[in-house]
Amino acid sequence: MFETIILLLDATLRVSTPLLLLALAGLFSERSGVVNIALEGKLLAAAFAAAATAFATDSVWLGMLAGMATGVMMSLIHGFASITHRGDQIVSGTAINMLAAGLTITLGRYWFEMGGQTPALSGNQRFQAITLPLAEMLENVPVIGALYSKLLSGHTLLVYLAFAMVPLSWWILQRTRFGLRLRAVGENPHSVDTAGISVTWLRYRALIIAGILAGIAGAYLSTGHAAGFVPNMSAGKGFIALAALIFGKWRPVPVMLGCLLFGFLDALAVRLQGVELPVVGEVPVQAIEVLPYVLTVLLLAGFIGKAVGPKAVGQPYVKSR
Amino acid sequence: MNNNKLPAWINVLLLPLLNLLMAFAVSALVFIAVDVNPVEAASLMIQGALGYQEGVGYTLYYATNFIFTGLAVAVAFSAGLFNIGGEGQAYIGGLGTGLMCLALDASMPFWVIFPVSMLGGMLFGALWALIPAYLQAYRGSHVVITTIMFNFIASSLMVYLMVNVLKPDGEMSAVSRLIGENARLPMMDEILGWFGIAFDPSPLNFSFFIALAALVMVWLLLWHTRWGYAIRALGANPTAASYGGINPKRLTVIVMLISGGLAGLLGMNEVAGYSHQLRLDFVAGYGFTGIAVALIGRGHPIGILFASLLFGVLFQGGNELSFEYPNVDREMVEVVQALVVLFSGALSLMLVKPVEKIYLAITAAKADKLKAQEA
Amino acid sequence: MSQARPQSPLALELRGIEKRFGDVHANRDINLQVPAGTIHGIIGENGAGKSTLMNIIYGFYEADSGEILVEGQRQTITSSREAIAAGIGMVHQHFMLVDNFTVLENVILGAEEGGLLAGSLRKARKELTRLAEEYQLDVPLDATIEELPVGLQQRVEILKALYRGAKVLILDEPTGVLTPQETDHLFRILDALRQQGVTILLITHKLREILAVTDNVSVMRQGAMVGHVKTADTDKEALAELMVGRKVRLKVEKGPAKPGEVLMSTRDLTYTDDRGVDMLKSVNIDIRAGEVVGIAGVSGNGQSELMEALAGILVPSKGEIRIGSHHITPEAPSDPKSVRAMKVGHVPEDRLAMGLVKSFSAEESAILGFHEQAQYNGPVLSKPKAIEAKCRALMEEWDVRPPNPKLRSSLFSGGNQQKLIIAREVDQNPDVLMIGQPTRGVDIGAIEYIHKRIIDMRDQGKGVLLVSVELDEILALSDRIVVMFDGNIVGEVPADKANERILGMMMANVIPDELKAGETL
Amino acid sequence: ADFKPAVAYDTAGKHDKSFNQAVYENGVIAFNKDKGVKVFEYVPSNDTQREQGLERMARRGYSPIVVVGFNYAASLEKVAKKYPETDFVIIDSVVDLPNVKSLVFAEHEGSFLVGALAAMKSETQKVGFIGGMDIPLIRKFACGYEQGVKHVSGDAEVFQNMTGSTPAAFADPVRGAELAKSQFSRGADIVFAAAGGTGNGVYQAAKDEGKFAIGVDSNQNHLHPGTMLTSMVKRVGFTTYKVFEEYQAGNFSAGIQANGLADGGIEWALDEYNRDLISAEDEAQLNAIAKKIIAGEIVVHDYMADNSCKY
Ligand SMILES: Nc1ncnc2c1ncn2[C@@H]1O[C@H](COP(=O)(O)OP(=O)(O)OP(=O)(O)O)[C@@H](O)[C@H]1O
Ligand SMILES: Nc1ncnc2c1ncn2[C@@H]1O[C@H](COP(=O)(O)OP(=O)(O)OP(=O)(O)O)[C@@H](O)[C@H]1O
Ligand SMILES: [Mg+2]
Ligand SMILES: [Mg+2]
Repeated sequence: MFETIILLLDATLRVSTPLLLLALAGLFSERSGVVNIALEGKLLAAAFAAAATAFATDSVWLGMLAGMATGVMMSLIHGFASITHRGDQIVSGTAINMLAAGLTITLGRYWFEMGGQTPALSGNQRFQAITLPLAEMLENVPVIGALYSKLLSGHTLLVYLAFAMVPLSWWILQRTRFGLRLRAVGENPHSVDTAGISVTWLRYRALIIAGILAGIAGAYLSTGHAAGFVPNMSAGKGFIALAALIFGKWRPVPVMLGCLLFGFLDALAVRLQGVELPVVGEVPVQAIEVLPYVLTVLLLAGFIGKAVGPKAVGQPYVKSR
Repeated sequence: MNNNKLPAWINVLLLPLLNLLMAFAVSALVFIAVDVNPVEAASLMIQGALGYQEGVGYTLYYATNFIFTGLAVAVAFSAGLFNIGGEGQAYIGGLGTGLMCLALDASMPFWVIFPVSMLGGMLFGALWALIPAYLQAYRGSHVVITTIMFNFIASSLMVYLMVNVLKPDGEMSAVSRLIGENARLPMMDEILGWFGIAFDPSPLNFSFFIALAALVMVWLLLWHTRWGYAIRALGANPTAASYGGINPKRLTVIVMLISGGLAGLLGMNEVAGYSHQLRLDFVAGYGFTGIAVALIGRGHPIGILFASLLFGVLFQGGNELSFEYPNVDREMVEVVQALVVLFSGALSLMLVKPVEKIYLAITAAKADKLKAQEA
Repeated sequence: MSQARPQSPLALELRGIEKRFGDVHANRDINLQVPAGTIHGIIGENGAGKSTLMNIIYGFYEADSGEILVEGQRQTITSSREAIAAGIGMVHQHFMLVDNFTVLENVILGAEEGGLLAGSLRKARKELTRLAEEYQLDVPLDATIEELPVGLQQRVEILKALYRGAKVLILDEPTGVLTPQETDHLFRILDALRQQGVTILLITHKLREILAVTDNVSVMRQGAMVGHVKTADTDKEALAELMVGRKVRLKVEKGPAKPGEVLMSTRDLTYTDDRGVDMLKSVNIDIRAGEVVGIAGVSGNGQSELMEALAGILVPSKGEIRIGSHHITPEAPSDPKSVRAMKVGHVPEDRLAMGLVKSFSAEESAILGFHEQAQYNGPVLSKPKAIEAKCRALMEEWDVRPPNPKLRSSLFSGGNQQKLIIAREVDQNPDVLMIGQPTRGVDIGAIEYIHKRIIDMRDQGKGVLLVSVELDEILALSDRIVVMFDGNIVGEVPADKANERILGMMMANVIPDELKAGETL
Repeated sequence: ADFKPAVAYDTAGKHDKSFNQAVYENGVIAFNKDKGVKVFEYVPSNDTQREQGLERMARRGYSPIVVVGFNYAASLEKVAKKYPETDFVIIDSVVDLPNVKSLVFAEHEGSFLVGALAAMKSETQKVGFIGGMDIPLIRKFACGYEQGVKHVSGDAEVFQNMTGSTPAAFADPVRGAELAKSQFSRGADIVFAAAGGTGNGVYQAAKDEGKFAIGVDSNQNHLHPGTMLTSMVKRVGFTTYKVFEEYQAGNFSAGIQANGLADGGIEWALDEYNRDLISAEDEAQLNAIAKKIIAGEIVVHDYMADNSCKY
């Protein structure tokens, strides 16, 4: 039993990682006042770019760079429409999601002629699992050994990076000048503007950070977790991340907990497919799959706590008022 | 989007057309990038979509879907609500239509099943919009987020129902049984046949007329009834609307129900009209295309009709293209669609200022000339 | 009009400032000289262009042309950053604070030193403690803005400017939201700042305040500067005349009122807003047939909430409203539609936010609230001809220009929008007409016409409830005047006993001696 | 009808390294190379496009039209009725119409063989099965595999997981990898994936963890030499090729054609990539079992016969 739980949690960490990176991406952009329903598209595009580049250059690092660059590019399109030209943030986000879904397959098919997939990646083209120091030595220590060497050790670098991003994001938001301004611009952009700070540039920077994080998430998906890109491999993760962002009320640590919860549900759902449980019988996997969405709706409805986003989120900034 | 300094024809026709042109220009670059000659592709698409009867049939069949989902988005939008859940509402609406057909086809004649399945579709679609609507109106959660969530919930629910409930024993794909002949809508070739007009068979069916009727009804509703007045007032100025005795909460719910009901009509075309069975994913993104359609059509039924035709051409032409070019697939059309949403929706304000400048410069030059002539 | 060159050095000088917003010429060839260490008042009617000018000085808007000189140096100020660097600070009409930040965070926003906050916060805390002592500007530094009353929020804004080393401080209508005591405190602060050599630009509508604290006054009208005077050399009447370009003191011809039965009344009416603040506290008021009841008060003391509660827009949290035979209580609340059905007309205070829908055509705005009436509707479809005919008739009767029912509501001027709204409400022949700020931003001809129609309503035996920030208007039209302060009714004065002094005292929650005798209370 | 061959793949596309790819490489490409006849190909991008694609091919006079996968059954039934002059071939499903040939395979027999091999090779005596979409066809693989394992080693444990209940379950390598990892962590050292594209994730996970995997449909041994123990080859490509050949010669017949071990429609793959992994005695034992199955001495239960796995 203990073993099973450890393994489930182990899978949870792997599955939560892209959610976490994405949710933090969403956190930066939404705290700056830009709704980010484009996370899904950014993830997908970055995953494709990372896998394609890793394959072409035989370097997972170049792949990740390409993923980040793609995430940033998507963010810049997002910003160009919704910051510079004050377009609707939801509409531009939807456009980016569609663009990513179409373009990845179109280009993938053209380049690799494999129905939109990239070739399978191996060796240097992928992030390999890292064994933490002492993991092998501690393996047989009861409880702690399993926790350390089975659960914490043996993930790819990006998993650790994603979790390290949580305190870092918190620190940036709460302890730095940039963070203060970022939070302010999402609450009351007029206050930022009258303080002589450019609302536009601040929001662009937030979106660029979001692009970088979404890019890493994409790289993780196609070169860390999986070994190559398959069409639509984002499979709604962008929206689950959005749900986790709301669930965590736009704060890094609760957002992480949200991602872990949703990741856990996913890991659980995978393992429960077609399995008869004692007492309850076979739980429809769909019922577990929808839990993140249902929980988020309940939260939004104020039935479990209350989620109130940054005040200025979703509104293009116009000077006069 | 409207600019007071520009005459209506620029606002309503020229600017949307320019936005569309930009989207097409960028799309052409993508075509070139994958070694497809965009001019050739365009002509092939138009030929495939409009060049022969069956192609026209397919184009209008797709357009039927877009009219439903486009209207759904537009009606909600005129009340200031961004219903991004057309996808889920259409899915559940189609379920409603399908269930009615499956339940009644053994015992009832067409003239009973037809209205019941149509109402069933609208009702199910409306119900799927009800919870997000209620939460927006009474609990302050944002309809954009909740409808996104409800799209996913719909999709999981449908998988469950299709796999565990509706799939006949021994069937491997997750599809329901076929509905009886008496539950199917007449195909267009049959209908035209009654009038002695020959038309090649295509998926185009009676739903097209339902869609046209929906366009007229929505137009009447929004611009020629007191309820439409209330809806538009709510969208344009909620404070003034509530001052004017309009209950914003109740109206929000009602508008979302109408919107969901319109999306739910998609089932008439897909289930009762074309595939004659419930299948997984029959909505196939039409709900999202509805956003693009409503944006280009500027929320007006006439605009939506033209935008739906445009997307019908893109979809059918795109299929044709994927048949001819190994490099091209339906995703190519999705790219075009994305660019249209980007330029016509998110970047719709980009060209206003430049166009205004040019227009004012031209009128000023004209005025100068007139003055010079007078002098 | 030119300004005599003052003796002391200039802190700020403007030369030929021009600004247009599309068709609106908000600032026309503005010249202004502000001597250092003085308080300079700027007055003008709503929409005269005061805020626009201040925003240009603060770099928030960029002037189309013109020059700004700070301490004799020409400065290019194209952003707030440059204005701040030039030593200009501004307290906006609407505060520019982040509600869920602490005072300290708000103060350092944009003035942080280095990439990390800790140092800036420490330094700011020290500096603010010093400033607070020096200028009596105490604020709890670690409280969040949303916890603070407006008066304190304003101090935060002032602190923000001082922290940035402002030598020129602009205050845009700082007293509109303040109680008289808070206003007094503010003026003491301003005085202290002046002593320290800070130059202050003060925008206000209140002539009394101008006379009380400023050294010089400039007057704006329709985007232009129409006068610069030394405060010591002028008086209220002269300023008012400059402001509106005519002799003030409206005379409204009216006979004595013949009050009849009570048409609308409230008993212990209490309204608590979303934040849990009681905006109305046990208000009792009666409106009788054939009288005009005026409500005076500093804006924000519950007048708006009273009207909206009576109109059914706000649901009272305690007490009762009676309209004719109807009783409206928190348990049996009403709504705007039902209140209209009880023959109550309502002209809201803010015509653009509430009175009409800007994107609607005039004819559509002209039926707002009555769009469900049988005269405009068939069984299903509406009757466009009937709607157009009604709008045309109203436009003709009230001289709304241009008389085009198809024109978008936003394309009419403020006065014409207002006429259309009042016409709509009066046309329904209500028993009670509630009317807020009837002549805000309306030209003289229209003011006179509107005033005449209000008196006509009264003389036809209707009850009129009038809310206005213009004491002149209240005094000219009302038969009884009720004064509100902090959600309470301070007292009531018959029109023939009222004057500005009495009302002014009551608006500050002071009962004048002559009323204490108790004849009306 | 004239010989104008066409193939409609499933949505996974012709490069799924598995089922569709087998048709593509061993059917379409090989036929083209050998006979110089170009085969028209079509890949729908979603379920709703199947019907439109079939209709269009029929209208353009293609015949025979080979449709790959049971997902086509519903669409084919409609289109084949509409175009009685056109001949169709469906793989993996039965459509009972006079112009449709249904190719079905004895997957249970092949699965039995690879199950037996897994049991011989497993050190932990725990082996895994990962299916794609949870449907009777995939259960058929699972059931045969389980029987094969038990045949060799009655005590061995077989873990079974399905990836999902929609066609997407055949194209989800990430989930496949997760499932494989969970089975490895429970002690399995060999997994057999009957999951289309999802299998790629399974094989990758096996390689990452240093375990064995068994491929399916195509010969997938080359994907990860040293990791791929063998592949349960369903020779759909070869069979497609044969159908084309027959059609060209003018002897096409509708009806059900079953392919199994006996006729070479099903086999287990042994090539240079897994030669080193299979000992001579294992090979001999496996071939012996195969012979017994062909001879009917071992009866492998077909799950789809009674929708249960009781043997
Ligand atoms: N951003 C803007 N866009 C368009 N018009 C504007 C803008 N800001 C101000 N105006 C217009 O410029 C004119 C001057 O406005 P301004 O706010 O300066 O007046 P004000 O004197 O401050 O009035 P108030 O006393 O009501 O505050 C008005 O007609 C106003 O409508
Ligand atoms: N913010 C604005 N944007 C666009 N047009 C405006 C704006 N403000 C005013 N206008 C237009 O400018 C014109 C003049 O408006 P304004 O309110 O200044 O008139 P006015 O002379 O004050 O008339 P009135 O005395 O009736 O209020 C009107 O046609 C009005 O529609
Ligand atoms: Mg102002
Ligand atoms: Mg005006």
